[in-house]
Amino acid sequence: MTQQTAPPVVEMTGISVEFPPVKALDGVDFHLRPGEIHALMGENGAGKSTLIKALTGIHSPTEGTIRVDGVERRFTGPADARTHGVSTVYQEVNLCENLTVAENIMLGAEPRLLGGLHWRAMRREAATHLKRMGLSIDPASSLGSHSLAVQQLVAICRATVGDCKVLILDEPTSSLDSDEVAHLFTVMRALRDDGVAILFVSHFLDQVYEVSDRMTVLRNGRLVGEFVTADLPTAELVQHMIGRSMDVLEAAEHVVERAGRPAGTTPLLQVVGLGRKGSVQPFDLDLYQGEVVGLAGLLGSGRTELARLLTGADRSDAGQTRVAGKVARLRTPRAAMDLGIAYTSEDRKGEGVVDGLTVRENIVLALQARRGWMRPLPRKQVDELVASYIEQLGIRPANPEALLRNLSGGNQQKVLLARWLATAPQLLVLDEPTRGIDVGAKAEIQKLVADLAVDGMSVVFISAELEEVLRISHRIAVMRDRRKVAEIDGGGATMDQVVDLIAGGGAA
Amino acid sequence: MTNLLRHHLFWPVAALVALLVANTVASPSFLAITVRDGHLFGAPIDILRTTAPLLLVALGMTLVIATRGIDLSVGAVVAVSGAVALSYISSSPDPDSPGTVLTAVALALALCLLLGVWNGFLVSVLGIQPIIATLILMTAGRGVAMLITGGMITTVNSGPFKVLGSGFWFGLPVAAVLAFGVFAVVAFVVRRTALGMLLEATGINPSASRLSGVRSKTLTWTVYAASGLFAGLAGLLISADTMAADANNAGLFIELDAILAVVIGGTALSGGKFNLSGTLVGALVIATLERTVTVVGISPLVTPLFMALVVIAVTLLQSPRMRERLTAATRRPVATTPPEPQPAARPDSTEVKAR
Amino acid sequence: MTTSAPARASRAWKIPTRLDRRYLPVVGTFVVLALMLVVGGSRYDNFVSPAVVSNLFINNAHLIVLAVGMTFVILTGGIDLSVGSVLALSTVVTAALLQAGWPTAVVIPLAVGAGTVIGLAHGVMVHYFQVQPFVATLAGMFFARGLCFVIAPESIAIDDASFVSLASWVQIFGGWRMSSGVLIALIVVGIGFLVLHFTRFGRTVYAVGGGEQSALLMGLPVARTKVLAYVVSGTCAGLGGLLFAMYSRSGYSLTGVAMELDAIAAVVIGGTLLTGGTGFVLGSVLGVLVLGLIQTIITFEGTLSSWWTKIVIGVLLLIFVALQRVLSLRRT
Amino acid sequence: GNETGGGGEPAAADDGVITLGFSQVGAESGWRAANTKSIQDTLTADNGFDLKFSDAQQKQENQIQAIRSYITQGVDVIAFSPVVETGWDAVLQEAKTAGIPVILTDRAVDSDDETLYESFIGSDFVKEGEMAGEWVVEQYDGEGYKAVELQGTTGAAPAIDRKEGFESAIEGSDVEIIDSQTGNFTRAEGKTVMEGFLNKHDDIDLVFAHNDDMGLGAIEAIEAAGMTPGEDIKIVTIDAVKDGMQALVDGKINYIVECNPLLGPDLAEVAQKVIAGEEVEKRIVVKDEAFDQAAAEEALPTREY
Ligand SMILES: Nc1ncnc2c1ncn2[C@@H]1O[C@H](COP(=O)(O)OP(=O)(O)OP(=O)(O)O)[C@@H](O)[C@H]1O
Ligand SMILES: Nc1ncnc2c1ncn2[C@@H]1O[C@H](COP(=O)(O)OP(=O)(O)OP(=O)(O)O)[C@@H](O)[C@H]1O
Ligand SMILES: [Mg+2]
Ligand SMILES: [Mg+2]
Repeated sequence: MTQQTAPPVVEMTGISVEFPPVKALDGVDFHLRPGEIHALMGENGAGKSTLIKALTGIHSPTEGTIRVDGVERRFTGPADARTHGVSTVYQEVNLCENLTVAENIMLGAEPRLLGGLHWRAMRREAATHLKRMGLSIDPASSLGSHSLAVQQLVAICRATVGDCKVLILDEPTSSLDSDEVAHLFTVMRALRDDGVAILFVSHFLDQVYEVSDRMTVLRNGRLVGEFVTADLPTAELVQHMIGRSMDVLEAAEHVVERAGRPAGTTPLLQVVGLGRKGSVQPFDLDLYQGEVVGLAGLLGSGRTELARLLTGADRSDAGQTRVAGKVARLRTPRAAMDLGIAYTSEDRKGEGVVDGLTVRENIVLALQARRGWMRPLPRKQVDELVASYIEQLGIRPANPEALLRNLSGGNQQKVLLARWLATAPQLLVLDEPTRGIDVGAKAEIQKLVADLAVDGMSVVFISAELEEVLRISHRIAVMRDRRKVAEIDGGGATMDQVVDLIAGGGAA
Repeated sequence: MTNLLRHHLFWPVAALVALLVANTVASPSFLAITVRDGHLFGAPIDILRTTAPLLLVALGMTLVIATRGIDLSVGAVVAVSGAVALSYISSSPDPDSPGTVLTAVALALALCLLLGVWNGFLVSVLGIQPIIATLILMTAGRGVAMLITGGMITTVNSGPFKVLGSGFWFGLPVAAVLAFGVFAVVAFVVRRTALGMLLEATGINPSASRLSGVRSKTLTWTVYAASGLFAGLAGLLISADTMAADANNAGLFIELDAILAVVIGGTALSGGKFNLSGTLVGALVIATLERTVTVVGISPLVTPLFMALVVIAVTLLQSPRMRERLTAATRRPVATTPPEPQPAARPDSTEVKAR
Repeated sequence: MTTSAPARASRAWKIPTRLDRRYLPVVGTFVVLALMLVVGGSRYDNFVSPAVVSNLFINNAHLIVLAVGMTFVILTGGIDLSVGSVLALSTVVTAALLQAGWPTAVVIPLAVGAGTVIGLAHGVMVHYFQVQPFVATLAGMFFARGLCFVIAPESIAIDDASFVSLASWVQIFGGWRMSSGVLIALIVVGIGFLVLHFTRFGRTVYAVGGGEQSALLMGLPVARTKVLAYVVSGTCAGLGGLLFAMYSRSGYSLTGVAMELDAIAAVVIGGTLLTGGTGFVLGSVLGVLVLGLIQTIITFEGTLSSWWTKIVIGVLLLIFVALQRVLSLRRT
Repeated sequence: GNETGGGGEPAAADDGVITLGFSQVGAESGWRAANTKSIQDTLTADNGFDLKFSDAQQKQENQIQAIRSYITQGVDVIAFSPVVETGWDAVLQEAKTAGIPVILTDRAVDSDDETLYESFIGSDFVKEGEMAGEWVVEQYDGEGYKAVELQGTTGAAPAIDRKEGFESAIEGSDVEIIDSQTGNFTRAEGKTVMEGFLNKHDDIDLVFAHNDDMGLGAIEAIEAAGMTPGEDIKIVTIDAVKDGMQALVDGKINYIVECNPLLGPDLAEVAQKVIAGEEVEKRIVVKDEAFDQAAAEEALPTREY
């Protein structure tokens, strides 16, 4: 399928991008041919997003040339790139929540009537685009009312509107579940067959192998090489990415002690009939100390909502919560925190990072908030804490004073995780904690979660990646249609069993 | 050179220096400070004294702005404060007793704190947009001040109160000592405790802060209360300056001056990172600018035009775009070393299993 | 797994689309406005009469135009503090040029154009130099006011025949009166509405307010839109000045002091968020009417001293904002 | 009576009570407050008036609106102190059409059509400036006095007129204005501007302030600079509010030209005459006195404002 002979539609040579003092890209070459799906691989902070931004004119390279269709170009920005057929979906969802879905998709290529916008036609066209992506949401609804995953799909819809020669997808699948991913891949293949060149970034190696024809690997801002996917074994790819051999790669399979939960003791958290109108149907849930409970479900099945009720991020309007046997009212995140319950939101940009603060400040934020403003953490302690997390999670740049907004997406996620780990909670609710995190770090985080559980922390783990949930959980609660439909033991569960439950075939 | 140019206070300080130079050119003895009766005298001392109320108001404003808010009511609070204090003193049988004055001051400050709390309530509890929430008090507050004074200018003769306006401590004007002292204490508290960081977090991303357990509402409430209190103190200084409470004109447009001071000092109105030293310089720039208009002898007809040009010049020079230009012009070539060392130990594990 | 799509679909469509949440603040404003009319009508004779309502529009035509322009700027997440001064400048330019004998047909575009130019300068400062809108337009405010003084510190009467005849055009139908100013203002509102809702520029204004970075990454023309928003506001301020000159038949350098606050208040009362991205022109018009109505109530009350006037305005504003807040909060 | 029906014809004062709608500029100064008080205290029910009062907050549009509203309410007489001199033709024409007589107080309107209003009661700002200037010339001509001027709010009619009057009066003498800056009619700004003057010049002999408040501010500045106001630097102001008179008595101010805010009685008289159909003078200049120290001592005890 790959047209080896076709001249590249995008040809980048010797690209360097600097954010003094960091050199994010150093003399990188990159070629993208029409009719191929090209994966761009690398660890968090390797420079993938930067390369994309250099291409589309958001960052201007200090060196190097960019040719599109054989013509040397420096785009002035995404708008300019788009008019030359280069459409991009950036790493964070970059859409306008205040506009409708239809507008988000069609704005810039909107159908017109008498010189003005033709709203009806716009909605109609948007609906067809949505359908192609397998989404059946109301185009007239406002984007903000949809979950992040839906927004991500809408962003992809937007990129495919109009005629694009080059489609760039920076981690489009990070919050999609397998269903949506499959759909997306169908769309991508169809586009490829129409001759569109697709650049694809993902940290899911299986996805990369499934869909890409060729890959370029970056490490530390430098080019490692370009490979044909079929010819590159996974192990070698990982070695290229992280720069060392994988001898020590242990199967992450058994990171979790699968010993059954300590029976008989009172649950750390006991929830009875907790629910909220319009969000989650009342559910029961018990959480024991040292236990990892996974939440499985489809996109929009209500996992996030459930997590938010557990942690006081949203107020419940029914039911009761007991923490360590005592009735607790989790009306605010703060109240939950005081009881040792922590929550990392899936919405990294909106509810996670405080992007104008430094890495150090972001890490100590929750801890400091709990201590109150009058008792500042001693500087020395802060520095030690921060340094240890930077090392433990491999946050890069390893500079505590870097502004968070200048970190790569994956590294931001790590900082968030560090923020919550620093508070040493009794119960940690992780909503998509591995979103956008590279393979190495992901395994590290899984291991960390397992270790924490061994040390007695309870964890609620939500991930779009079912396999991850299966691997890590002692117990899995399955959600469907905003209802908790089943609870199964993680040890014995198989993939098929869970998938069955999720889709509604199993016992409800 | 580059570092100096890039420093966030470079342009505000440069503006201040330029203004002082302009003044000295127009009036060579401008910078001269003389000692009389053990007190310092001279234009720079005058400027310190006139900066005092503005500095206090700008201090509160900086904190409010850090949380993404704005406080338009400070001018009205200034008026209320003066009106309350002077009305109390003038109606008391013994305006010259320190007790009377202390009571008056306490009364005024308590009321202003209350007004600040009111603003905070509207913003943080009712969730009204700050500009409108404080607009309410901006309008009504001045009415209250006028109600207290009956629309007339209340004048008092009270020795202890006059100290606030024209007394000296340590050779320096009391107003300046007070304002700079309060400023220093607040700056110290904000930066030495975690308050500053929590305020910034609230201003940058309120929902993330909430989820991190920051008591954003309480913080927001606190800064408005503080702003009210500082404005109240400023009101006392202003009324003590002329020993008169002018409900109509005291603190008129001081909110704009304060916001301008904050912005000149490099704090963004969009909230988040704030910069108290910048605010200090900003307040000095504005007070000096006002003095410059007189000393250089700019006709009142062109004064606003002159002010506009200075503000435009300072803000343009300070703008990110200009900074880039300037630093680009002076930048040394960047070292081509790799960004940072590899993290020491990196567990080489991955999940490569197919689904 | 194919079951999931239809299942999801049914859920998505089930959510009742009674009243879009976005309209709630505007509806809230409208309800409170109606409430105020009813209360006023029961309290004062003659309050709810065609004459009073017509006057509400006639007296506030200029403010309506300002509010329309301000809506554009605030929707992009900016603010324009200069409108009061630019309005004054426009009245002064109009009056001074007419006094100098220039023909009306030349003076009008010049007066409006002065606003446009200042708006353009704001746009350039805000976008290209990344000066904060508050400061850029504050400087613009001083600048325009300064220019007024330079042109003419004292007030200038307008007695140019053609201008006066234009200004005094009034249409009367059964107690209702419509002046040329109101007509122009309504046309501006109409244009503002159409532009915001039926042009790409208009939608981009919303997009920029929703997230400038996002809009940029979506490939929308952010620069042009932002600059243009200030140009629109400046032009509206110029036009507002023209209307004010028609209304007062004079030009005066101290006109419109703090009028920007009225305009901002009107826009915000009308349900537009200062952070940008949400709001409607029609809401802003309602906001102006609310402010005008407060003023009318003050006049009808007839016994308020100067200070009680201020206090009552504040209290009415408070009641208003709180009510509107309560009404638009009852959503989920 | 308190007729509110229909607008149109003014309800004649058949019950003997005159309904008078008064639109005040605002409450920007103590002078204005005294002016308002005088009107409110005079036009009482006891005196046969039903006063409708509104404060325009220094906005012409509010004032026009108030006048329109008075027309709709059908008051007997409209009186107002215009915010600005120009721009009243349209609304005054409306009042005229409705048959409601209009009386101006304090400030004039600039209109070619004098029939739009019945009478204008108020001081002559130019004259005030002249009186101040004449006194200065009379006292200090020949001594080469250097004067500084504290102007009122830029663009405001009293500021423009008083400046003009003062300048014309000192023309030909050797009194020289070496600097002039606005103090916005307030004490605080009067003080800061005076401080600036004192930094800049060391040969100031005289301060001419457009109102007492700025003069009082200047006194503070002069005292703070270690000089004696009234002696080292002479001070001449306009207004004659109580605080100013006190300073004059204390010798800190040398001369004050009165600007009388007590327009209530005059207004009441004119309104009654107009309703009764009597002829009134188009221009009633309120008698402004001028005070030196001796006169002030005499007047101070009975000073109302
Ligand atoms: N605006 C910026 N200012 C400063 N440094 C930046 C900026 N943007 C990126 N960097 C730095 O450039 C490097 C490359 O970042 P980039 O976002 O390209 O990584 P990435 O490969 O996309 O990683 P991820 O997988 O986490 O998304 C990082 O070290 C990052 O800190
Ligand atoms: N395909 C869809 N059609 C309609 N609405 C959807 C769809 N997917 C998600 N939603 C919306 O998403 C929200 C629920 O998502 P939520 O985040 O709670 O679920 P989740 O199980 O956590 O899924 P996610 O994997 O996105 O985190 C609801 O507002 C729902 O209306
Ligand atoms: Mg990236
Ligand atoms: Mg979720």
